[in-house]
This record gives sequence, C-alpha cells and structure tokens, in this order.
Amino acid sequence: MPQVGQGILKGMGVTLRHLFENKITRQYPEYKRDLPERSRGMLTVDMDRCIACLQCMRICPDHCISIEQEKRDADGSGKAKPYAIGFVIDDSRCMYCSLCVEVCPVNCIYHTEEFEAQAYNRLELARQFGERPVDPTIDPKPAVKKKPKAAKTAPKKEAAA
Amino acid sequence: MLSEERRVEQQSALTQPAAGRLAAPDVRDEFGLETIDMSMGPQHPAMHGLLRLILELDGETVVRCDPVMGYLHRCQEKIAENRMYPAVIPLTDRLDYFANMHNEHGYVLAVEDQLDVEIPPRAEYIRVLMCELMRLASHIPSIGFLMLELGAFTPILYAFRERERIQTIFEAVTGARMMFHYIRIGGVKADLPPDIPQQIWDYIEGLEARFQSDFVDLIQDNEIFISRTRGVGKMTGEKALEMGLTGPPLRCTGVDFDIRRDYPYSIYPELEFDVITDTAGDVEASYRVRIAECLQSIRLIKQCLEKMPEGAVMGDLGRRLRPKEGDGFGRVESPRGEFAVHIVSDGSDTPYRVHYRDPSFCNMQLLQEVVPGHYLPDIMPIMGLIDPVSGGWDK
Amino acid sequence: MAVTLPEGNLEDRLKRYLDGFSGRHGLRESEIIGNAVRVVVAPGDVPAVLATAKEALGIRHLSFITVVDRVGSFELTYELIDLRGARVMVKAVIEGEEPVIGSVTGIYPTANWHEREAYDMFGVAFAGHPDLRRLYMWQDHFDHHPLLKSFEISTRRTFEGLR
Amino acid sequence: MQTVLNLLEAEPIRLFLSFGVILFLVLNLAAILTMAERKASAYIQLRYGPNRVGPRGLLQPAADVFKLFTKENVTPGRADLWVFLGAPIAMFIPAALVWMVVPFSPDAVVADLNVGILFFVAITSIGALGVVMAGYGSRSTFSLLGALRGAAQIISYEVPLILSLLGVIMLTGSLSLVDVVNAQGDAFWTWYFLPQLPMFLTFYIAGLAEVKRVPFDLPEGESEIVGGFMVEYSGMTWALIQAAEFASMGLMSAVSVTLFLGGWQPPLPFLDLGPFNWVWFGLKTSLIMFTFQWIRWSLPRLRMDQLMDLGWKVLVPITLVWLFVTAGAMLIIPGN
Repeated sequence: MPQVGQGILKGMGVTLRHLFENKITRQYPEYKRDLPERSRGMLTVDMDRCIACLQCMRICPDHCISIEQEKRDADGSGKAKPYAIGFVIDDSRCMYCSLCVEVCPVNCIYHTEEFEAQAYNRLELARQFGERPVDPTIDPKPAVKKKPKAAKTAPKKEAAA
Repeated sequence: MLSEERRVEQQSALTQPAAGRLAAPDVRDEFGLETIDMSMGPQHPAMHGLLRLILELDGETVVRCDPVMGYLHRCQEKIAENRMYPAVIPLTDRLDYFANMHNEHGYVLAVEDQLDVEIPPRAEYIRVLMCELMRLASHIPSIGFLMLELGAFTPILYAFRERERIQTIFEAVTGARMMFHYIRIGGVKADLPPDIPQQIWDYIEGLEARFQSDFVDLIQDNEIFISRTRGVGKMTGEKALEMGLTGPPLRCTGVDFDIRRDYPYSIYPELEFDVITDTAGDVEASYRVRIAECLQSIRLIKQCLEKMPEGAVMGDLGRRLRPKEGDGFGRVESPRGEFAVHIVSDGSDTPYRVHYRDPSFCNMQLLQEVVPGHYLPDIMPIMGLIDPVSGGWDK
Repeated sequence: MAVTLPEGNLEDRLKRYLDGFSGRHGLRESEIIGNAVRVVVAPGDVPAVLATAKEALGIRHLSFITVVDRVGSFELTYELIDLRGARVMVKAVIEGEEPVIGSVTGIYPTANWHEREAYDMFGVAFAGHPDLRRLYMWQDHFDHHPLLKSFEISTRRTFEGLR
Repeated sequence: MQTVLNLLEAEPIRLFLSFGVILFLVLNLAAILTMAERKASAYIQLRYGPNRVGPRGLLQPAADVFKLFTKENVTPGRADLWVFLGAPIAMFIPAALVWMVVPFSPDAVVADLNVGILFFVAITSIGALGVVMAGYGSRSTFSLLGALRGAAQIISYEVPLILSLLGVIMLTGSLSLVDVVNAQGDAFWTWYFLPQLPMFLTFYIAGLAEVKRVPFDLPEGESEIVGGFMVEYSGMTWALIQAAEFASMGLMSAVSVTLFLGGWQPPLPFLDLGPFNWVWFGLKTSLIMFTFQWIRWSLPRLRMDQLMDLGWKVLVPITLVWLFVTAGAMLIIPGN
C-alpha cells in the first residue's frame, strides 16, 4: 500500500495516547521544587566572619561586590584588624558564577536557595550587608589603563626572528 | 516615527543594488515585474534567536537572502582579553547557550594546551559524561524546533520535557541549569554527588522507552513532514565542505567527519561509538542524523557510567595560572559542529587574544548560498537543518 | 560521487604537506608540532599557499582565520584541517596600521564571513572579497574596529532615569 | 398578550429574533471553543491548560472576552481604514448566518429553506472576501502574503467541498437539510457516511482547509508569516476574526454531521430520545470538533504548492469518481 496516511495516523495515535497520560507540569507557586544541595541562588554574607580581605571584590568578573574596609580592635587584643563596615552585592549584575564563593578564605560568602530576585527598580536589587550602605553605582574596579605589553614582547620577537 | 538617522540606516541596508551585493542573479521575469523586498526578523518566531533576513521574493520564491547579524553581539573576545584565564569560563557558557558544556570544554582544552597540567582520569570521564548529556539536551530540542517551524506545536513540548529532566541532573551536579561554570582548567569543579549516577541511569532507561514513540513515531513517517523536508535544502558533500559546514549538516551529506574520532580529545579514544552519516543531504537527512546521534550519545553515557574510575577530580595547578607564551588550540565536537578556540597567550595571567570558531557562525553561510531558489516557507526547515544559536553566530 | 578524504597515517601525511608547501613557496619558517604543520609565509602569497593546500594537497576545510593585533603589526593565522587528524597553520604577519591582504574566498568559499568578521573587528581589508561589509556592527555611523587594542572598554555605568 | 405572541410569530420578526439567539449562541460557541482548544492542546502536550480563572479554569473564556473588549484596536498607520475594519465583519457574518440553516432537531430549525445546501455553499464562499480584505487592508508584506495564500486556498477548496455534497444530494433528492437528515434513518449503518465514505473524508479535509486550520493554516502561517492576514489586528477586531474562525469551525463540523452522520438521528434505534434528540446532534458535532483540535496539535503545516496539489490533483478526482459510482449504484439498486 503506498504511503497514503499511515504515518499521520501513527503520529496521531501517539498524541491520543499522551492525551490520557498524567501531566508533568508542576503548579509553580503552590508547589515549590526542593532545590538540590549545590544549586546556586542569590548570595549572602556572614558579616561577623568576614575579614574584609577584598578577595571576592577582586575576582568578581561583573564588579558586583563593593566593600568598604575599616580597621577596628574588636576583641581587645590591641591590634586593629580590618573588617567590612560596608558590603553590597549588586544582584542586578551578579551572574551566579560562584568565583567569589571559591576564593573566600573564610568562606563566609555562599549561595542561598533563594532565586527569585525581582524589584521594580534596579537599584533595589543591590543588597547591603554592612552597617554603612555602599553606593552600588560606583564601579569597584575601574578598568586600569593596561600598558600595552605587546611593545615589551615585540622587540623580543624581533630579536628572536 | 523613525528617527531620521535610523531611517537612513534602514534604507542603506535595503537599497544597495541587489546584483552587486550578492552572487545570486537579479531576477526580473519577462514582464519586468519587480520582486518584493521583505525583512524577516530580527524578532521572528523561526529565526533561532535574533537574526534579520533581508529577502527578495519573486512571489513566494526567494531570489536573494542576506542575513543581517549582530543583534546579540557582546564582543566576547574583547571582554575575554581583560579577564583572568579562569574568569573567562563563565563567559563561554553564554556563547552557544544550547551547548554550554561543549563551549567550556573547548576553551579549557585550549588553555590546557599551553599549560602542562595532568588532568585526572575521573575528571576526563565526568567531562565526557556531562558533554554527552548536553548533546542530548541540545539535539532533542533542535528536533522540536524543526517541527515547531514546520507548524507542529506538540513535539517541542515533549522535547523540552526531556531537556528539563536533564537540566535537573545538571543542577544537582553543577549547581546551575544552563550557565554551569563546571569544567575548570585542570579538571572539574566538584565530584559527582553520590546519588547522581543512579539518577542518570534511571533517566536514560526512561528516555530510551519514550524516545521511539515521542520523537520517531510521531515525526519520521509523517507524510506532511516528509513532503516538507525531503529535497529541501539539498546539498552535495562537495558544496557542504566548500561552505565550511561541520557537524550534523555536513554529516547528513555523506562526509563522515567527527572531531571526537578524527581529532580525538579527552577520553573519546577509549569509548566506542560510530559516526552517523546520511546520504541525502537535505533537512530530512539532518533529522535522521540527529536522531541516531542521540542514540549514540545514550550509548556513550552508559559507557562513561560503567568505566568511571575513582580518584581526584582536579589536577594540581600552580598558585598563579600563567600558560606558556604562544598559541593554544582546543577543538570540540559540539552538537552543532566543530567548536574551536584559539588562544594567544603572552605569558601573563590574562589572555592576549581569544578567538572562538563557532559552528553556528560557519554553518549559517548556507543561508546565502542554498536558500535562493526555495520557497519562503522552506527557509524554516533550512534553519532547522543548520539549527544555529544566536549566541553562537553573534559571539 | 562521495567526497574522497585523505588516508594514510598521520606522520607521512604531515611530511607530504610540508614538502608540498616548501616545494612551491619560499617559507620563512616551517615546522611540525604534534599533529600540526606550522608555516609562516609572506602576506603576499597567502592565497597561493592556500590554493596549493586545496588543489595539490587536498586539504578541504578552512577552520577559521584569527587576526591578532600586535599593536605595530597584524598576525593572521589560517587554520586548515584535512578532516582526518592533520592540521595546517598558515601564519602571515602584516606590518603597518592599514593591513591589506588577498582574499581566499575564491579558494575556500567559507572564508567569506570569516574575512568579513576580521574586517569588521580589525579593519583588515581583503582585496578581491565579493561583498566586504561589516558583519556585526552598524554599516554606517560606526567607523571603529572594536577588537583593536586601541579601542578602549568603557565600564562607565549608566543609571540615568533610574534614580 | 396573545396578539403580542402572534406578532412575534409573524415571519420577519421571528426571523430576526431567532437570528439574535443564533448570534448569541455562536459568540458563546466561539468563546467556549477557545477554552476547549487550549485545554485539548494542554492535555495532549502533557500540561494542565488554563486552570486559574474560576473553578478549574472555567471562567477563562469570560476573562479572555473581557481582556479583548478592553484591549486597544491598533490600526496601522498606512492601513485603508474602511477595508481594515470591514474585514472582521465580512468574515464573521457568513460564519454566523449559515447557522440558521443547520437543523438542531426536527422542529428546532431557524429557517428550513428547501435550498438549505445551496444557501450553505453560497454564504461560505464570502469568507474568502473577508481574508483578502484583512490582508490587503493592513498594508504590510506579511499580511499581503497571508491574504494571497488565504484567497487561493479558500477558493480552490470550495470545489471539492461542493462536489462532495453532490453525492448526498443525489441520494436524498432534495436540497433541504431537514430532508437530508430524515432520509438518513435512525441507525448508524443507514447514515450517509458509509455509502459516501470517500465523500465524507473529502468534505472533512476540504472543511479543514476552508476553516484554515492546521495542516492548512497557511494564511495564518504562524512560524512563517507570523500571523498572516491577522498580523495587524488586535483587541476586538482580532477577537471578531477569531470568533469567525471558531464559528466556521463549529459550522463545518455541524454541517458534516448533518450531511453524513445523520444530524439528530440516534446511532441505534432504541436510543431515540424523542424531543431531546438535539443531544445527539450536540454529541456528534463536539466529537468532530474534537478531531479538528486533535489534528491541529499533531500535524505540521503543508506548503502552498503541496496544498494546491492535494486540492486539485487528489480531492477533486476522488469526488468526481465517487459521483459516478453513486450514480451507477442508484441505477442498479432500485428503490435506494
């Protein structure tokens, strides 16, 4: 029998069978999926353990972490140790790459399971963690003018060629 | 209405004399009737992202097709030049955002090419396992998109059901659903959680059971699908090679070239799989190649899970990551074709130049050569043949 | 007719490619590293070298063209692969600020968009290219080439209207 | 009181009142069908469909209608206003008008014309005019392409549609739809879809094409020309075009039930419900409408030249051949 309609009917048989199968969509607001243990949501900082070493600020590719460092003698040992008086994470720029979580020596910055980051104004997405609010609109690591290294290597190449 | 400057810019793209701009002949039928100039995109349901096709139509037959790109161009290569080597990896996820794992793998191979670090075998197996899962999560939706562009709305839902389940596995292993940032220079970020191998086994068995009914019975012998795709976008092996096609679009014309076998990397030599080729070279052949490649990926995933050795997942890197000066190359078989990365390092800890060879970018040249002569609705299956991703061709 | 791809094991194929090149053109440098033949040629005869690669040696696939801005000069790398494990890197260094080089679109049609992208990003003019327009940037009103080292990244944050 | 009733019984007023009732029913049918369409597509695609508005989503049609009322009718700048706004009306009136001829049950027929089938065929051919008006009126390339496709498709599929009716007319000998149903007898093996099976299939396929549904929805080619002739419409004008689409979809299934599946006749003699026979008509029509939706969510779309080939080279020859077969059968089997 030439191929007249069997393919179409077979396909429609598949869709009819799916008509009676149980559904797979989950009603989101009522049913919240329990996220796996490693899932990377919005960042949070454990301020009292933070030693303001600015590692996370330096490594962050999107410049979303800005820290204001102050020195104080918290535990009366006479030596003033640095601490973060102002700490802001700008969630409108963060891409959850977790480079800061890996580089933090005291791992006091970590991901939560919270992923619904929404606000009516982009500035509200900048969350402050320290006592003093930090202005998120200032770029913590302005692009320093890199001296063209090529000039240094170019002469070496001429010498070698 | 349009600002003066925008209108001039729009005019200039359209008014350049058609004959001069492209090799396609300038068609005026014997009555001298003009063709219609039409702009399809950049916002269009079948353009696989932001792409604008400036079409010259003679009735419904396309006379000239000129893709205008750049709507998603973030100049990733410039950003990569100002970042440390490990900080570029999250960038590569955003290149071909349907095959993220393969982009990371390509970039990391290029850096390791210039860095003498020894990657533990377990990390290699995890990388290949993740890449093959990613190939599944990219081939199945690309079949769904092909059917969506032909007008069938149901297969795309079944395809995304599969992709969602694979993404939950990815989320458990890497922490994110799409932007993984998992493959690192020297290994992988973290080991597989203990329950994941079993979860992957269950998923693979379930997929094999559903695969035949949802993606083969529903589509393969459908007369309308056959009539819409057989002979559309037909190419010979010669022409495909000339146009620089790689991946499924090239293999469906009969040229059996697969980077996993011809330019072996990672542990692919230790796994057996066969390279799928077809002979017809049209859209239906590319559908058959993608279906068979899904089955090959399932076979590879099973082998990876069986042969997974124990041990560390991260090689020992020095304090500062400074690759040797010179050129580093990485070439990976991504679901869309050959994804190659060329890194020029100058000994410092930021790359001097990073160049991505994206398969969608190179396969897209098909639109200029093959589309003229087809009907307007045939552009959609040809886009399905290439299955480009706008993050890839726009970089 | 199916496409014939090169056979034979890797080493002698690489040697065959190397002799094929050195036989016909004056090469500045040529060496074999791993599975790749690295050849440095004068910019003038890049199209000739690629023509021999395609016709004489049967290397059918031009993978990509990389342009590196060495501030004083431009370094172009043509990466060719013969689909069976061998790689050929043809390098050319063009001095000066206004680089011009012959287009290879006639030999490898896939180079069409690679060269357009190189023109758009670096300003390298390819003589003989059928349709050398910008690929990503706006056709007019934008006369910079973003990937040049002289093109500065501005990370000025724009927040107007959001206070 | 009696005079008022007589006045209402008088012919012109009864006609207008019943047309008002029909209009009300058709608009409700369109709203319910959008909901049925979304639920059917959801269940086929393993999801739930609208279930937030009202109990289990039943108020969704009301919410849609309210939204479409309040949405702004955007008319494109260069559009030809009269043609642009006239198109939805030119598409909706035929779809609503033909319902007057459809016999729900022996006495529940608005206008029992003795040329019922001729009326149906004449009015549905106006639909092509509405499509061209919509496409041409909105002055954009996508809608122009959609209009040209729509006109070619609807006009060339009327031929198999009409030819497949002739078999039924030959069997019943009368053009009135009520006679067609009466002539079909009250057991499913006496219905016309058995002796006229190829005709029934052709009518069904041509009906799909007339109503512009997948696999023939080229005028509204979603993924090619982004909405075809409907692309420039929004708000109430778009709603009217959608209502026309769903009304003509219901109409096509109602007429195919009347002609081939024995209208209000029960499938088995003892299942006769007497005055409530319109329930059978409702069940059969909704079954046909469900198959329309089932086809829509499992098949891709044809291309224009394949659409034309299917129409002219496949459907028309089948109907012509089967006409001769029916004529021959009527001669040989006396008293048929």
